[in-house]
Amino acid sequence: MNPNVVPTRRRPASILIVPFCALAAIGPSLASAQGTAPAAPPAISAADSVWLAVSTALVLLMTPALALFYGGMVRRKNVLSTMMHSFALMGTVSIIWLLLTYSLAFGKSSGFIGSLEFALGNGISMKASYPHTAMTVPAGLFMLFQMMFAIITPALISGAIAERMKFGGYLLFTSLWAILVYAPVACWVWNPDGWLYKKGVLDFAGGTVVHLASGVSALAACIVLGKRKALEQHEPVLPNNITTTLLGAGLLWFGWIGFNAGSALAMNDIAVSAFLSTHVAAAAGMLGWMLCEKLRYGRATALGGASGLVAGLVGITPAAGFVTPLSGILIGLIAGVLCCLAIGLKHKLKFDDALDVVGVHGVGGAAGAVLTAILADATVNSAVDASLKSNGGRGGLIMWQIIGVLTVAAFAFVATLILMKITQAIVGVRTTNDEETQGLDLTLHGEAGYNL
Amino acid sequence: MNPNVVPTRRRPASILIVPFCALAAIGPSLASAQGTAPAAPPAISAADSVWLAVSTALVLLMTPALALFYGGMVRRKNVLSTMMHSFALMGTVSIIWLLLTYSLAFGKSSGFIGSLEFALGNGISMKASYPHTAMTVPAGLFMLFQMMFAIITPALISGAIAERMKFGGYLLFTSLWAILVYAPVACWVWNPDGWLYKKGVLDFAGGTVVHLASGVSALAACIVLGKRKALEQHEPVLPNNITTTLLGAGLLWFGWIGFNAGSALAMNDIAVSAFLSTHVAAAAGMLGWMLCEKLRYGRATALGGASGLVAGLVGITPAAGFVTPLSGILIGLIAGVLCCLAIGLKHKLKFDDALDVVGVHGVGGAAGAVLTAILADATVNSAVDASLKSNGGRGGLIMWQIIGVLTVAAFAFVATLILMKITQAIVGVRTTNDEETQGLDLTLHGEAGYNL
Amino acid sequence: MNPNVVPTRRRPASILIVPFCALAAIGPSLASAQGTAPAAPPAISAADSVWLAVSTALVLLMTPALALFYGGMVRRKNVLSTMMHSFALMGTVSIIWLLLTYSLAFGKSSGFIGSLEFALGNGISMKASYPHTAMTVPAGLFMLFQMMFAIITPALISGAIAERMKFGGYLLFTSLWAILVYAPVACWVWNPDGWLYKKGVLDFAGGTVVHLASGVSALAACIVLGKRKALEQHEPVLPNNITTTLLGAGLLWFGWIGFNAGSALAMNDIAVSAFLSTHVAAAAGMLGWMLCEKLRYGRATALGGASGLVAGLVGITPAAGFVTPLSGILIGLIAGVLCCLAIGLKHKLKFDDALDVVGVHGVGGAAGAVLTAILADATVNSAVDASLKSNGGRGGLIMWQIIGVLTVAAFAFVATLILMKITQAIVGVRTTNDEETQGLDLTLHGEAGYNL
Amino acid sequence: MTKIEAYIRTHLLEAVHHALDELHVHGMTVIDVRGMGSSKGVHHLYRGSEYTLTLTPRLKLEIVVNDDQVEEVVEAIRKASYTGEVGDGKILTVSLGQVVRIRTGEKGEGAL
Amino acid sequence: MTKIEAYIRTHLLEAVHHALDELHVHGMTVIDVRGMGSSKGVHHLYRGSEYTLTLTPRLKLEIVVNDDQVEEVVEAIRKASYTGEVGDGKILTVSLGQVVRIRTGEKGEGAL
Amino acid sequence: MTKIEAYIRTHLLEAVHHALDELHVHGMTVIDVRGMGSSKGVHHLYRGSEYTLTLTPRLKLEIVVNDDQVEEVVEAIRKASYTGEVGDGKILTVSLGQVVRIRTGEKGEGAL
Ligand SMILES: Nc1ncnc2c1ncn2[C@@H]1O[C@H](COP(=O)(O)OP(=O)(O)O)[C@@H](O)[C@H]1O
Ligand SMILES: Nc1ncnc2c1ncn2[C@@H]1O[C@H](COP(=O)(O)OP(=O)(O)O)[C@@H](O)[C@H]1O
Ligand SMILES: Nc1ncnc2c1ncn2[C@@H]1O[C@H](COP(=O)(O)OP(=O)(O)O)[C@@H](O)[C@H]1O
Repeated sequence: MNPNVVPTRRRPASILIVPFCALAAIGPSLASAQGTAPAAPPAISAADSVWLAVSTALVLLMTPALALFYGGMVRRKNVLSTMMHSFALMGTVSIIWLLLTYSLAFGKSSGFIGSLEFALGNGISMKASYPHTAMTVPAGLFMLFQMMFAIITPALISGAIAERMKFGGYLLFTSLWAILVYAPVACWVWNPDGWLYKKGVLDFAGGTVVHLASGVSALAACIVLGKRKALEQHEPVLPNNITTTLLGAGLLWFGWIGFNAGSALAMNDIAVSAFLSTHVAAAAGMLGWMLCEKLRYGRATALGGASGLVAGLVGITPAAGFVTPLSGILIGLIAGVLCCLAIGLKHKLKFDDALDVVGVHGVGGAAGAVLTAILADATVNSAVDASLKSNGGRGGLIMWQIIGVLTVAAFAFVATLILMKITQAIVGVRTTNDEETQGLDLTLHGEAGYNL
Repeated sequence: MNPNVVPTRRRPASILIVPFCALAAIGPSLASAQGTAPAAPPAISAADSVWLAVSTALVLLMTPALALFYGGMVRRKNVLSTMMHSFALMGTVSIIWLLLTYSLAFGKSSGFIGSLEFALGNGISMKASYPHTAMTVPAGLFMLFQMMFAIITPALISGAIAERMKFGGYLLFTSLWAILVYAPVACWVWNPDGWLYKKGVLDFAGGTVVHLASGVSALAACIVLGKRKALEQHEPVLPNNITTTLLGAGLLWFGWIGFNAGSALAMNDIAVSAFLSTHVAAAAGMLGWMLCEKLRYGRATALGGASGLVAGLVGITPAAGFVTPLSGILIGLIAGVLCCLAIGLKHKLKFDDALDVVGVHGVGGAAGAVLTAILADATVNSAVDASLKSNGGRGGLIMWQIIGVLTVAAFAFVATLILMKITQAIVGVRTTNDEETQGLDLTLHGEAGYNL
Repeated sequence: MNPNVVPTRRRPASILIVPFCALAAIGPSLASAQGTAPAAPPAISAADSVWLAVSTALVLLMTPALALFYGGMVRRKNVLSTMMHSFALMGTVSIIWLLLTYSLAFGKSSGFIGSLEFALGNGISMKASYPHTAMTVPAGLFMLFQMMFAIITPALISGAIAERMKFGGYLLFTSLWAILVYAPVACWVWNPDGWLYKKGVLDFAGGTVVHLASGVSALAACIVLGKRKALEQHEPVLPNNITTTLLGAGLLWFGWIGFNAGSALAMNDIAVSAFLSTHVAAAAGMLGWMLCEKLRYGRATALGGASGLVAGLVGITPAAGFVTPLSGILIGLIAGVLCCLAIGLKHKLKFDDALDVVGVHGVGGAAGAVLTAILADATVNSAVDASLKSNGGRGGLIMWQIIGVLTVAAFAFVATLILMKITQAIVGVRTTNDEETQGLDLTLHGEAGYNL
Repeated sequence: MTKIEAYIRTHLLEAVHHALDELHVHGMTVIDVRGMGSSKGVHHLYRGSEYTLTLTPRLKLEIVVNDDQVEEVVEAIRKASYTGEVGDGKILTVSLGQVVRIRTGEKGEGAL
Repeated sequence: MTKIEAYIRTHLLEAVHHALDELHVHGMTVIDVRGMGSSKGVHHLYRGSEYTLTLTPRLKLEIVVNDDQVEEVVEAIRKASYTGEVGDGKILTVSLGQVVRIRTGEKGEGAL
Repeated sequence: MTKIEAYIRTHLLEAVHHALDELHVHGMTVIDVRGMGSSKGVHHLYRGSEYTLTLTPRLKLEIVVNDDQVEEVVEAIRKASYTGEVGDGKILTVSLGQVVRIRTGEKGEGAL
């Protein structure tokens, strides 16, 4: 199958739709010329590069934002250890990505894992674009943008294992996960040679790669880790500082603009559509969750609002550049309500998903992926058209999207179980009862979050 | 009167001044051609679009920033309810704007209210520019940018009614306000068909539409709501966390760059001027307020510094793209000192404007609007020249600017009184004494902000 | 020596490398034409201007971020006074820079201090570029970008004098320092007429001008000021809120992208290289510091991680646009470990550098400057090539870089001693014992940071 | 000398303070506490997990007075901290051995 | 009437609470305190400066009971707050003068 | 057994701690309190609203000692927490019924 007609989240930015700047600069003639001759890579666009650089910075900010979002929800004695779970990965995964996993994800590939062509940062140009798909931005910038996704994805898992995991074990596990789970999944879905990518599976900004993968892995991780003592003893577990969580949620919303609209990899109509649908989905997600709380518990909470906007953002992530604004509202609303209900599962099924990663990112990510297949609109993004064709219509697309969800979920779940067991064997994963009661901040890090 | 010579805050970005990118790309010839033939809309500029997208993200961040700014100033028992007042509007107003109020504000208009041409998001192109004025950015992006203004404006009011308003009543009131007050005022001042706009009233980024309207409405709202019990009983009302307020102020300053410089709707000399005058006005506002405190109370406070920089930003908002840097310093200084004195009014006039929305946004907005007419400089922005001409000189401009201020103030005040009364009748506006003493966080939302 | 071949951190952005947008727009022909005829200033690029405007906003945010980073580390009774030290300079230095010091730093110069050509903001164009070097951005924007550096540099010093300096004395000292230390040093290193600049000294984004100068000045300042009573009485000095410090660190990382990648003054391969090396250096710095702690104290701390990422960013600042990603990792790692060890000096040498400005910015800045000379790579930035040539090879470059470090350090140290003494004589520098024990927030500002 | 201890509602501190002023009692120490008793406690809701915290915020007042003042002070506190709703709290008296004023070393009555 | 005061480990509050319930003792006031005693204290590490804080977080419980209940309540608290590790804390009893219930003005036993 | 209670200035804790060490008194409980007395209170200024908070931060110390130690301990605390400025605080003694060490069940003197 000719890669040039493979539907992608990337091509629209570069070929099917001609960047404005090129338009303004070179005029329709050459523009259409590009449209017809994708062989010749399009020129690097400074404007598109600026947009991607800004988006990269925005996604970079999301990991500290996640640290705040999670940090506010745990008990005060674990606030720093929880925040460290996010910050530390900005250290480890950044290095791992540059040296190895970028190549495993985006290097020339058989479809399952990338080659080592870019290992140690080799052959990543700061001037020319990524060689395997047509883009209007330098490869080095594309690699940086993708790096930020690679950082936050394992960090999302940390919410599930909060308040009871050894720091060393956490670092080892997340490093293994970044290499053996994230890189392959990113390759399948986003590498132009990826097998799911070739099936025309649609994932605009990471509903499957980021949210579903982390959400399912979170389930596996907290099953291996077991419940916190406090839960067994039915002690109340109160969030230490919800204002911190609200701040985190606000910064996540801000950063998510880069996450989704930046995934157009150019400043064009796709980017604008993604921005708009992302924003209204977050809005609808917040309202959906608060409504759900109001009906179930008689009151809407601030924590619920913050959780709902994140749920909406999770839901829209795979769909952002493929759907109309009204579909964005619908997706956000569904995600908000669904996740509000889904977080109840852990009580029924008795697993200790401390900060509801499974309920929000697992369920929200899966729902978003399926809704993308249902609502993706060719008038918004011609890639949808190509994807529908190559899958023989809507039914086929939905089916393949579901297959994508199931494969990624199954792989992430099993792989995480194994990696957690390996970590357990090597350095251990669970803190002692004493550490847990005294709090991880003082016992693992020798610090108190607050000395007020 | 020929709209093509109407002075506007928008045209400079698109016609009178040719975007750099176009310049660099197409050269002076076509550029001046554009200048003479506005009939043909200028090409979309990727660079201008990137700038507006970034600015939109920055203004988006201002509402969470406001939540922090306000949240730190209330008593700890109301911190979440206060923050919710800002966050919740990111949910409600975003949806309302897309479905209805964008069209009411920017749809084809008789001058007082826009048509429904864009209702439900219809006819908002992600590729082509806004049809009724020449712009170099896609209409969808312009709509998103304006959405952020529509969100934060009613959120500003929440500072006045803090610590004693029912959440349901707040949501109903702000929704009505967004439709029946914000949309019309935005139409008058910013819609190319708006009656004040046609009079050449200058409001670069919202001194009248955003700050004056919200500040005056805040007065009406807190009059209807009445005083907090704590004030009647002369209990001390201490801000729970000024570090949170400082963080909010810092993020507001950051976001305000997008608010003002982004209002050039392009990256050009107007945008740079707006950025510069905005920044120095914030600086001067901070110094002005702190100086005022030092002289009156013998000490400058951190809360005063934070309040002063916001006052400076409020003052410069209508003037940003029209004045020289030195005028920016002057406006900021005046706004800082003036607002520092104005917040005393509430004690004299005995209304309970909890977080000084009237003193800062009402007074600062009005002062800024008038100072804009006095200091607007044609060498900075040729739109000023046109505006002076169409008003028969400086005197006329000042007069019309004052008329603009008075009309908007009168309308916002009366309309808010009515909407608050309606809300009172339907769902009620004031919490019970018990809720007020226990705190709204626990009684309305079932949460405590801090469990430290 | 012909300025056109002088290696600069600026030229690559504008001449040696042709901005993408120009490329895309005007094609190679004119591009190379520019390369050969620098006499004709390159056209302003909208895309480059957007990148610089965004970078300016990012650097603007770094000062509030610093307020949080420092604020969290002091005792609760001094949190506001510490945060004010950063915020207040956003007021004073912004005005001073526009009116005076920009001209002293970047005006036509004999090599040691700039002329008054731009004083009072005169002759700073919002349309045309800075006259003395070829740039593709408006002079007004360049001035704003540089302003943010001028603000944060003295603010960095405040960490050393925290918890015991008079507010009035602080404002006077920092104002004098901004004029008499920052402006000259910036002129030497960054003004195209600067004597160090002409020697080909490499400082991409301020390792010498910002970090070394502030770090050394911090030492002089805290020597004059003396130790806090708490240290003499061996009371434990506990950070009041490390979550605030982590938030600050996260925002600093985010803002530093603008600081370093923005210093390319255009969106091109230099900017992308700078972005990448900056990011991985921060990552490596965090890991380096935590490793150092783990080995020395048996545990890695959150505060250590936050300190380490800042150390890595300090180390990479002079090198960002000159080195490969792998060198970036190396520099970050070295800076992280080195600073972790260097902060012990104050205990040995018995000076009270409250928040380790000397250990992190002084030592890290010096190390970064030297490492830049060692690792600068001509394949990354052709300016390095020119610099090596003009210095007769690597050895000469390293020697001149060390000379630069020593001169700046000596000047900053002596000048700061004098300015602190002058301040002491005029308004005094040290607070009373009573103010120190009660806390500066209540005694100097009449506020409490927290009323929880 | 006697120490009067009272557990009261947080928002009634000002009122008690005022009542004591009228008796010219100017010395008092206030402690933030959490208390339970006949009242039901407060509901918290975090992501669907509902907790009823039986311990609710209260203030503990400690007031050292001369024995002859005990009656009037106890009565004044009772009046000022009374609402009639469940949760008003208790007042206790503890008789003290000695009382010393740090600044002067005065003992007994002189220490107040 | 007697006031029982106990210094206990923070995480054992729930257990003591439970033990009191079984004795139908529903009134208690809890105070966040820091305590030192035989236990060594906790190490803090901030940028290379190590501190050993001898004062560690503890809870102080205050429970007013009728004299006949003192023994069983003290015993119940002791059992519930026992771990056997150094740092378990102490239980004290203080005999009270009078006890008044603010809501009703009842004195003595009726006040509980 | 006796419980010594002292209201002192927050920054003098270290000094008192040190003084107690010298008497080999290692058990103490510290409580953050707010107190008022002869001292004027502290001025707060928020956006032009000035408040004088009569209640200022203090520490309450509770130290259980054997009766024979009371005098020296009270004196040691007094010396260590003395500044001579208004606001130094008070020291009280309360005689206890029984004292139990939770870890061992020891009663009386053995409990310390
Ligand atoms: N037996 C007790 N011991 C210690 N404190 C008590 C006791 N009973 C009540 N309190 C304190 O008094 C407060 C109010 O008591 P509660 O019984 O709820 O009110 P009421 O006296 O109106 O029935 C409680 O929150 C607690 O702090
Ligand atoms: N003499 C004392 N006076 C007041 N409080 C004490 C005294 N001794 C112990 N405490 C309190 O009891 C807690 C535990 O006491 P500690 O002596 O450490 O345990 P243990 O009784 O098992 O030896 C301390 O943290 C402190 O709060
Ligand atoms: N009568 C009292 N009852 C309870 N606490 C008191 C009393 N008098 C003083 N205190 C406590 O002692 C502290 C200092 O007392 P104060 O009278 O201000 O100092 P001085 O004893 O030097 O006059 C107060 O802040 C308060 O905590």
